[in-house]
Amino acid sequence: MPNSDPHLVQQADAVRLFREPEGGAGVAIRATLKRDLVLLMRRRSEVLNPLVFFALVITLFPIGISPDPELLATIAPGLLWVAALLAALLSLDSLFRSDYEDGSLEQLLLSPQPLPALVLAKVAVHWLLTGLPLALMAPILGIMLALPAGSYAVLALSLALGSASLSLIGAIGAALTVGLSRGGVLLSLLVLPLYIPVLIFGAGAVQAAIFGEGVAAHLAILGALLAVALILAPWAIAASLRISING
Amino acid sequence: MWAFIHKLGSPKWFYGISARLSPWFWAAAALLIVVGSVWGLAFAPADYQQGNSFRIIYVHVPAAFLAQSIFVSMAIAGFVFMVWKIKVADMAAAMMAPLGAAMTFVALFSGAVWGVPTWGTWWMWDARLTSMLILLFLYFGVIALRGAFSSRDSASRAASVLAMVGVINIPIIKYSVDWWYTLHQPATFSVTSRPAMPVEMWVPLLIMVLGFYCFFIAVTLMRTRSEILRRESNKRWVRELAGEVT
Amino acid sequence: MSLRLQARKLACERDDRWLFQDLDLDIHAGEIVRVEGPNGSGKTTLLKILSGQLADFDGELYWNEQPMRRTRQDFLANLLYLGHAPGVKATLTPLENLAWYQALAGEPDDEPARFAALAAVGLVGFEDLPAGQLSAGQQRRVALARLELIPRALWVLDEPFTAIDRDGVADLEARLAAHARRGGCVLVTTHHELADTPALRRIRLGQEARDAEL
Amino acid sequence: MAFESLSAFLAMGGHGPYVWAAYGATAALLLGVTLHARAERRALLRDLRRRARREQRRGASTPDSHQEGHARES
Repeated sequence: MPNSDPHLVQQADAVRLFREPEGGAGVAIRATLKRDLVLLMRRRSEVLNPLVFFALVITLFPIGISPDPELLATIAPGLLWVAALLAALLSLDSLFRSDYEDGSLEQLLLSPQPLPALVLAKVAVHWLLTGLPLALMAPILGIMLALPAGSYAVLALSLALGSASLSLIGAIGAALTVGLSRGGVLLSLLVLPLYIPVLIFGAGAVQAAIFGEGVAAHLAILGALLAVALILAPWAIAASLRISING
Repeated sequence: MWAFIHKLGSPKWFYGISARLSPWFWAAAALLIVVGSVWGLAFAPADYQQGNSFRIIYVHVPAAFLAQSIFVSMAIAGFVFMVWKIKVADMAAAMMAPLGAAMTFVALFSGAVWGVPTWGTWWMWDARLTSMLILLFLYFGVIALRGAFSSRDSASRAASVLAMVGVINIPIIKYSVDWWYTLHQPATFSVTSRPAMPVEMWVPLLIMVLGFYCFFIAVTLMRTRSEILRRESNKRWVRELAGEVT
Repeated sequence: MSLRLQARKLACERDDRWLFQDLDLDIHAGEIVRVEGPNGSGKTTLLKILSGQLADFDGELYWNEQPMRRTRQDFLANLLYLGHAPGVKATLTPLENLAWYQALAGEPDDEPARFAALAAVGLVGFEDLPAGQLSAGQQRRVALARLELIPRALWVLDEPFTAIDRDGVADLEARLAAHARRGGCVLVTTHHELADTPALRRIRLGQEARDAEL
Repeated sequence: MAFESLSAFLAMGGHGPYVWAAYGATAALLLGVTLHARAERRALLRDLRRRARREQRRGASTPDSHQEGHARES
């Protein structure tokens, strides 16, 4: 054994070198949340671009169809939901991309902490700075599309709930395509079909609110979709990241 | 002439001259805006058709003017930067974009608020408001493009090109939106298009417009000075300046 | 407590070409193992396999005499891996970068330790500048500060000398030797010639690959 | 003067909320822009000073830190 003169101090060091696997998952999750929040706040355009995209897409419809408020009112719930969904999708590509490029993703994967919990933290930040702002902005765009009164709160609430599912599902696609240099379009192809159930019940909730029907059922289903996504998606994202890094 | 342009282009010289100019513009802006607002709010007569909601014109129109002028100034600054490589022009252009977006927002917001008593709704796809909204998106595009580059030089050139493209596009957008609007809704009542105004109405408006322009110049000078400090922080004179301030 | 990383009959195939076959490794505490070989001989792949990142290979890995599959958690808690990319966020300051790594490693939050680690790699005065404003070599030093900050027994370093100046290279080499002396273990690929010490062992890759092609 | 009383002035003939909302938002934005420009300038000057200090510190401490690094290892 080439290990020579063990000094007293060095022995103390050596004891500190070897570690049992230990807790600290909470610390790691909190640090990841904080780091991603700081990162996104420093690159504010990444937060603002999806919002501007949302507003811009909404603007195109009256110009392309008609500025007639009555016509716009009938298509507004679907339009708002589709545009918000596309805006959320647009921001997904960057979710793991920069971490992959600068090597922090492999460090994340090699951490002794539970990977699903860490990626859940990343997705939570994504929702907080994309899905939630989209949901809060939607009522303003609703005004512009002459969305009937009484459905604004439901619109924001359904988007807030639904976009959380969208972030979770989309992150699976983002994780699968992170290793590909031109993953953007492929990501949409993978993810959009999976978004359809959320779209159906989200836009449905707003329609129900307009017609004065109960919205509880729609929102409950959105909540159920979110619960399922919360339980399953983190593991799927973690597994997808492992596959991408291996490639 | 050339010597003058290059002197103007030197950040150090600009830093000094703008320090002397900007207090005047701040004072003029404050004075004109206060006088204009008080006049417009309290002394100008109410409109025979719209009543007192018409007073919103004294913030809506100056903001709308400024929103368009700032985009044009930004494009001119971009052109100067591209042709004569004058860095101060680019710094000023970078600082104008957020202010322009803010002014566009003010114009949109005051237009929307004005819409409630006039049309009974917060928003109409009225030709003017629609072009204003598109202008807001153009501003966002310029700001986002500038932020997207990691190299400052490419960011400056890209933003300059986009501003110039945008300024060529603005009239085209305006006319096409006008055409689109008349196609769908034969000329109804538009918020600001109106017959000739009496003197007691347009004088305060003129004062407000001038005040807003002074404000624009004052803010741009001040922020350009900050931007000079940011970009030239390695230059000797900036370091000496920082030393003096301590 | 001992440290032992073993590989039996390791083989890896990429694009219909065997990078290496029948590779047996036995790495102990106190060793510096330099993986050598020409470009494309699979040095990085071997390090990725040995650090548990790649699953696409034949053979078996053992950590402290246990199959890796069962001791992965324990293995990761003792591993410090530095890849080709430094893993340093350009928009975060060196301090913030290290804070995340500290938390990720399950270490308690310790600001003075981060300052000390950055000082040890010669980054005094750069602690709160965005890392994007640092040079490539300085960014690499931020990554190397993790060696100082996070006590781990097994270091797996892929080209750690890249972009580092001469003083930094000497520092790092001394740091590797010190780590081996303390009972740690270093697995490294580098084009930089390491000084011969009793602790240094070399593994040569690429011979098989070339023979197979001929 | 277009109004008889202060209350009439505030009411704006029933359009008070709209007029005051428009003016209020405009005033808030102008003020916000001004304050932001001022805060930005102050922050920059502060940074410049801090940087000057840091450079002094770096100039003084670089050789020390190297020695410190070696001491830690040996």
